[in-house]
Amino acid sequence: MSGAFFPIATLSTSLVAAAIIFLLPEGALRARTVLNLAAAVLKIGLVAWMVRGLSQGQTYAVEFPVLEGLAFVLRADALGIMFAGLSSLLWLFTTIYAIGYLEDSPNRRRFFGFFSLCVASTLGISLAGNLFTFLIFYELLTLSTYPLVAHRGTPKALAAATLYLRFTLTAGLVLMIGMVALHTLAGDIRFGQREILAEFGPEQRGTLIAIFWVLIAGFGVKAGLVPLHGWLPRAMVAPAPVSALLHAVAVVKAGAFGIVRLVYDVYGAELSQALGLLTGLAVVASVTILYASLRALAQVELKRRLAFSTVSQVSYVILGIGLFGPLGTIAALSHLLHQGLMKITLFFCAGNYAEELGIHRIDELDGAGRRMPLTSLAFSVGALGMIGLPPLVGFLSKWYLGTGAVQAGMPWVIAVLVVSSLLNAAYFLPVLYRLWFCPGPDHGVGKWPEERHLGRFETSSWLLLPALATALFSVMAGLLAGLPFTPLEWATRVANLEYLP
Amino acid sequence: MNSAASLLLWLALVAPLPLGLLAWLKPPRRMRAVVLAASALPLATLWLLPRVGEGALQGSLALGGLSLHWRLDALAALLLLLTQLVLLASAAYAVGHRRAALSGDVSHARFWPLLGGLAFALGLIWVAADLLLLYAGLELMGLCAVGMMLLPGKAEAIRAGLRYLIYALVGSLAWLLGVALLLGAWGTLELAGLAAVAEPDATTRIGMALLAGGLLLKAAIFPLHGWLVPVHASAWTPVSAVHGALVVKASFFILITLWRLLLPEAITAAWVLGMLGASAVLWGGLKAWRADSLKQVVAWSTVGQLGYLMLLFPLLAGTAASVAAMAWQATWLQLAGHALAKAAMFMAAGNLMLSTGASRLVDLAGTSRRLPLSLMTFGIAAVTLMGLPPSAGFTAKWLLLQASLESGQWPWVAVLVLGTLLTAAYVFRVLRCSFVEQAPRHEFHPLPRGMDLIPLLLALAAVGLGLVAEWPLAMLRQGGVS
Amino acid sequence: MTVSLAWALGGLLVILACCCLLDRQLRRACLAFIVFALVMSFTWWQLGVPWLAAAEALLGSLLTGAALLHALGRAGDVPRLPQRDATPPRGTEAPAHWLAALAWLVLAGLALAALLRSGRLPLDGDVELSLVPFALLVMVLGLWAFAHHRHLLRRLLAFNILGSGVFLLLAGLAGPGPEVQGLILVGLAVALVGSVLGVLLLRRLYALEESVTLEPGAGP
Amino acid sequence: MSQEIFAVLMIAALLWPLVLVLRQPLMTALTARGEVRFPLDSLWATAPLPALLLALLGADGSLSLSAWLLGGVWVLDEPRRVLLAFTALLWLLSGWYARGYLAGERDRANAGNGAAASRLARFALLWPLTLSGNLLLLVAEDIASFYLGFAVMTFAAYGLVIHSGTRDALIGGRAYLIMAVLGEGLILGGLLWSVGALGTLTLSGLREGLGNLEHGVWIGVLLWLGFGVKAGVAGLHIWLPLAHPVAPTPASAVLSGAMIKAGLVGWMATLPLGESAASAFADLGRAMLVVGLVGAIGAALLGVCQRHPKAVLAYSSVSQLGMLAALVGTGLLAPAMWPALAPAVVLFAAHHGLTKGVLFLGVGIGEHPPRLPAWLLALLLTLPALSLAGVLGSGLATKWAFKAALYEGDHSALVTWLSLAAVGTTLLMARTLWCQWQGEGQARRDGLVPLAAPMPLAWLLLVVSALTLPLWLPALGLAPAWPPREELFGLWWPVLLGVALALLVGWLTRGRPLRMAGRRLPAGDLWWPLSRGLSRLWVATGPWLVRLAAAKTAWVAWWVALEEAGISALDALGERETWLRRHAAVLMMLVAVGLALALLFSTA
Repeated sequence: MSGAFFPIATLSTSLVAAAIIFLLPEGALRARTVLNLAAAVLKIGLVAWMVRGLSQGQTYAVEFPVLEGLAFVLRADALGIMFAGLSSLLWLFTTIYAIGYLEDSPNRRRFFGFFSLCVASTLGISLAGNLFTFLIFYELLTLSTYPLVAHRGTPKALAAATLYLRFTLTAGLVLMIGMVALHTLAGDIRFGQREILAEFGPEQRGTLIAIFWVLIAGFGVKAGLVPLHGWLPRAMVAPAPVSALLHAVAVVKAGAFGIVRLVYDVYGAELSQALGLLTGLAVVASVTILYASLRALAQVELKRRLAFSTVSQVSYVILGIGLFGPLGTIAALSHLLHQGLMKITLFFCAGNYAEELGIHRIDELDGAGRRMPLTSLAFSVGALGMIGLPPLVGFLSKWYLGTGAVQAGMPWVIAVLVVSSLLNAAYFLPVLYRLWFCPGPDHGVGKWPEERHLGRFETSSWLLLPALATALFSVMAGLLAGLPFTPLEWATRVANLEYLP
Repeated sequence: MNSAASLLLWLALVAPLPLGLLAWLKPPRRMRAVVLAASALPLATLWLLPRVGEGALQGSLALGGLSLHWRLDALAALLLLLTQLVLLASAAYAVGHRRAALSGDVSHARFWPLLGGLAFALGLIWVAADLLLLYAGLELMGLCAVGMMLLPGKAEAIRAGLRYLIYALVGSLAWLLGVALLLGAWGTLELAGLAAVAEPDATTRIGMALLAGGLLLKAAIFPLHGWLVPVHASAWTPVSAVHGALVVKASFFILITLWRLLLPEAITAAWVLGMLGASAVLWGGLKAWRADSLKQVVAWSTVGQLGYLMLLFPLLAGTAASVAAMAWQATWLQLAGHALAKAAMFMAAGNLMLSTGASRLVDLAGTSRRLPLSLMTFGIAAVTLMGLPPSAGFTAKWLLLQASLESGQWPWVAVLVLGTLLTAAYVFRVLRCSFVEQAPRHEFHPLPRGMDLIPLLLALAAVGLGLVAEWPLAMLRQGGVS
Repeated sequence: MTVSLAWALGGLLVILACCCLLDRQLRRACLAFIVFALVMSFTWWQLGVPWLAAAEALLGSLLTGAALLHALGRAGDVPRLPQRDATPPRGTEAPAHWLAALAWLVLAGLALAALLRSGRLPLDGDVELSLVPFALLVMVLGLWAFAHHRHLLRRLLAFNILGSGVFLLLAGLAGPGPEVQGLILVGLAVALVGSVLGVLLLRRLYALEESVTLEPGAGP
Repeated sequence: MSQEIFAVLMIAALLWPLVLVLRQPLMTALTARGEVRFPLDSLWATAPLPALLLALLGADGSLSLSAWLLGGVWVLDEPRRVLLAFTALLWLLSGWYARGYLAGERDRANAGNGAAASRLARFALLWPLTLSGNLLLLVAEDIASFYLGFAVMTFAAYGLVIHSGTRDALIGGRAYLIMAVLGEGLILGGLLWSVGALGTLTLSGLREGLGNLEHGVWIGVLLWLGFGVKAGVAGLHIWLPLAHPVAPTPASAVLSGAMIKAGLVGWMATLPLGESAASAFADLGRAMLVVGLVGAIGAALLGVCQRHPKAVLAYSSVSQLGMLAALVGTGLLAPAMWPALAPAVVLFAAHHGLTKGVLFLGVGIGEHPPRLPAWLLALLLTLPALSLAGVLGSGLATKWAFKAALYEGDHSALVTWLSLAAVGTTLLMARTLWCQWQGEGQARRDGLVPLAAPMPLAWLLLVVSALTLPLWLPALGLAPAWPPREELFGLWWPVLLGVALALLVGWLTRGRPLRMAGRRLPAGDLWWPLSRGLSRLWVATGPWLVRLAAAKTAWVAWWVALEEAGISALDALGERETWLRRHAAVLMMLVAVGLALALLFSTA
């Protein structure tokens, strides 16, 4: 009973929350806030329960047939629950943040409704047990994020949302074609049934390779692989919590997670390696990492720089997948979470600057460290983590990537990592310099673009606390990486499942 | 047992006629009344459904020297259920619609008998196993539909209705000509008998071609769709909903039934039909994308969506049994999903237009804040049309894609992709307009709650159907592709 | 009925159809149609289906004719339709209409030829069979006129002629059995309802917009 | 000593500075608004005390923390103890010194200067943070902790370098940061590569395995250069003379005394010194040797042309580190010698650390002379200089230590070269003292208020501890030997030669041409042509970038135009709908005919 109960309950927490939010009137502020937070906390509880159960060897799965030979499968496996844990945890923070961020702005019912839907889809993605179910939630994610990106209703926001749709819907179709082709070839493959494709003979290799790249093209749009990343920087017009969600938890991650599922749970790392797919992935990821870092260097808007940084960072995950061997896998999986923690921190902070001081451009940040020390501290933690400095989680990812590259016989990847680190430093350190060392309005130089005093502290505590919490998480997850249930430990557990019989 | 089931079936089929007449005399004022009165019909069909699973229910009616054959198999029963549900929803909606939009318009009462006639005609078409019965049903349906379309009485409505009328009539004659050839050649009107004796010789082929011409005209398949969009422009919302959801599909149903009986191996012609469908998808999508009034968008979308159904022809002709089975299921799923979604969409669009008092897309600005429910309904319905998961449209598209890939008929993959993209383009054009914030404030008229609820339920049903598709499809498979 | 009578009736029907369809004087055309319907009724009688003959006389000739004449009449307080079709003639499109009609004719002819060659038709159906070519002609004339004319009344006439052609063909091919009678009866009823509805709408349209065609721009 | 006490000491040593870091904002938050608190209180100055205690009291041992990063292993052994001891001592006394040095800032802050107050707060925050990084890298045995310590120290020290916020400070800071980031990148590359290949997580595992790795020598090169940035390897040293003069004097002291030793520690921790390594490493050793000597001698030549005493001292650091690099290179070249050489290198590091610290602090003392007799002050300033030159005290012991080792290993040529470098050192020292003397004279003429308490006291203590290093170092396990009497001349002649040269040059020029040279050879030497070249390159690529951006814009615009044209074409196509509508009847006929044709001719 409980095997089926938990996945469904986890999924429906946010679905039900979304439905109720849509039914509540716009003015029901308190009820909505309570509902949002209660659902988020409940979801964390459910996921935590499943984590506990999983480590004790229980299974959580539910399925029913949708078509002949095709089922809707929800299953909590170690990999899925890892992603679910990330999204439910970050959902809580983002919800808190969004409540503060959208104070006194219109259309909050719509926002939070789709927000919940978005999280429901992310959870569905993480718990999906086969490609078909994955696709269902993947597309649902596209749909539920559209209103969030278009939320402001300005021409710019609408244009960005349209561009977003063009990319993602087309990608969804490509993905669907690939999945149907795979289904035609091999039937319904549950995640983890790697033996199905492994048993195909050499005459099917070409087809398998072609389908793989079609699927990668489909996932690559959301994962922001160059040259399919064009929507991402434009989507920055969305409100900050949406950007945080898009970049750290939901959309970009969904693409990366899809590739993880594809390689590890459908094709299997061995087969992918044998077909020569992993090297291709690593090359694509490397190009993306370097290109996006260079582009980030040229941005003058804070959020756009962060967006290109996301493009670059998410490809670390792909790079890790491309490195055959347990270390590369650990790197990929842990970075999936690490990047989420760091990037969400950065976006929270960027939102705080925009809300409290009206800062959007990097050159307006001069001296903001004095005015908003805690926010700036959190931002610094995120930025240094992105550069890959210990003890932040970014360092761990880089560590496993580098060592995994050597293990996979691709030491050139280390050069990519080093150059990427240097570029990261080149575009984040100047920001930090401006924050902490440049004299700004609080030193009597110039004026904040649009200063507001939102709270008792440097800004509203709804905005401040989530940023601090995620920053703290990204420090602790790095500093104490050896503890059980940290991202790294859990990733190692999953990688062992993949590579050990 | 069997006779009881037959009796119930015919009661359910005929019942709309007296109900419609009753409502004509005493127009209902509450949605509840309509729902209470008519919900017995789908319940009856639901009761019948498991009973047709094992074997079709069939029989004949003697009428003078004539014997008319009917047959209720799983497909017919499912279609009947679908028809009853959509009509029930439209009827309930119509009550609210009259209250909100047409208070004081006496001509509204005429809607009811026409609706009853339409319901009877559609039921007749689903269960007919006989060309004469089919003909009668087709004609009754056409006339009722025209009548309903004409109810608003504006000049544009009249012109469009006239066009619809004369083309429908001529289409029937083309169909009758084909029937004449078939009857002359094989001497029977009964479908089963025809299937037994008929061979695909020249007469059959030409007869089918003529018949298909007429039916394609009635089904508004590209390039014979010209009458469809103007008709919807001024029709009442519940009428549009019924028409877009059901009426056009009856002709398709007849065509595919006859085609499979008489010309199962005609690959080239099937491809021609498929190509027409593909053109319909593209043309309908294109026009819907470029349309600038809400109702036109929805109407054009019907043209496009009907094209998907036509892909069944090439996928059935000369393909492997598994492909044919997939395509078969996909088409009916698509039809059902589209029926529910299109009805919902017409209603949602009608609500939006009623509330804002405007019909152009640019006038939708601000609706996402003021009329979120209607817009949401529109969006959910659009999910099915776009074929995004987890809707019926998605599941159908999945099957269609799978069938196309498995049979190597690549062009349809491209059609599906382009069609989906175009659908997304026009749907999101509407949604985009609704998201615009800086626009002059409209007066927004409040609507009865039921008018929001009914399309929402329909749209959710269309979405949910995608997830529970296995239930009807298993029944279809049990009935066999035959 | 003898074959020669069938020939005579068939010829008469074709001529009447021509009169009805080619005349721009609408009243004359309507009268021609009434006569045409009467001849049809006579033909049914001759074929031994008196019920059908009566139905044709009642539905086809009397009621439909009355309806058509009503369109041109003065009843009610709506403006009266012009008595002459003044729509401009089709220019370059006319040959296309002819060609389409011809193709249709050839197609139907081919089907009939194939049918005859197969020898599956009842052998004693000479009379009915001899009506078939005329039925084809009438039908194609009706079809052509339907595609060609703009005036809605003339299109309604064309539709009725077309229908009669199809009925005749039906009877000619399959003999006047109960199925055929059923089909024709339904067809007659539909044609009547269609015509009545069409006429009423036409009058309404003319009253509202002074237009007698489907194209919004084109005047009477 | 029990394991628990060791663990407590170890953790306290690393944690206490961090606690002090956290204490700063807390105190600030607790201080009432308007009230100005001097953040460098005496508690603040105790930051390195636990580390010193650990070095003095801690027995050899290790502490493993499985939860820490990738598994932390912190070790205290003999070389580490020495390094830790002198590092902690230098930090302690420099910190104390800073309390006096920054008193001026305090006064300005008290007078309501917000900028000064925030500078002070920043200094108080970053000083212990840098210290904690420095300490961690010394005791770390696991690579992650080591890298963590290295990075924390490097990046936190940036704030110390640019403390004053002047233009020079910013340039120095920029040079420091750019080079540091480059170094971090190289180190990261080397570490990842080697760890991936060896699968080890500890430094000793790395050191032992590296020698036999297939591409080990390239990893070695990466690590050499990466740590070489910190250790001022010739060519990569350019940040040193730029950053040291601009930093506050106590920061310069720890920077030059303790922090640049991190590079040396890195070499010693990662390169396969004393291991039977692949022959390629001998080439690497040769390269290190040559480059080290070039640095040792070249830096001396560049340094004597400097005018600012701290710049001269910075060059001296480069020169000294060059010698150390040469010694490490020798260790690679001749692994057998390393066991004998290693203590000498550690001793050298400790000696240089303390002595250079004293010299830097002395610069501050010279600028703000205390109430001491001039001769005493001069003597106290000269003694460390002589020590560094190797005449007496720790310098003499150090020099003898490695000379003895080198003679034993039959590397007398190297000894000659090192002696040449010692001549250079002497010249540098002479130049420093000269500059200081001039500066002090200037200060006395200006009549600056001499500073009291912490500064001179700390300096004096450091002078003593630096000079007596060989006396107290045995307490930590490293017992340097004094040279036998007959070797003294061999050790002194470079100094004598240097003094003679200095006097000669001084007499010949009386300062003028050197000033000219100083103008032509500014501190940071290569930095200026490099930065000019790079900025010229940037200016040159600017138009290309603009063109690239324009091309991209044009590309997007082309697509947009194409899309618009396409849409209007589609709209025009859509107009055909009227035609379709009008001819539906004919179309129906045609569709039927077409279908019939398709049906008739397909299978016929």
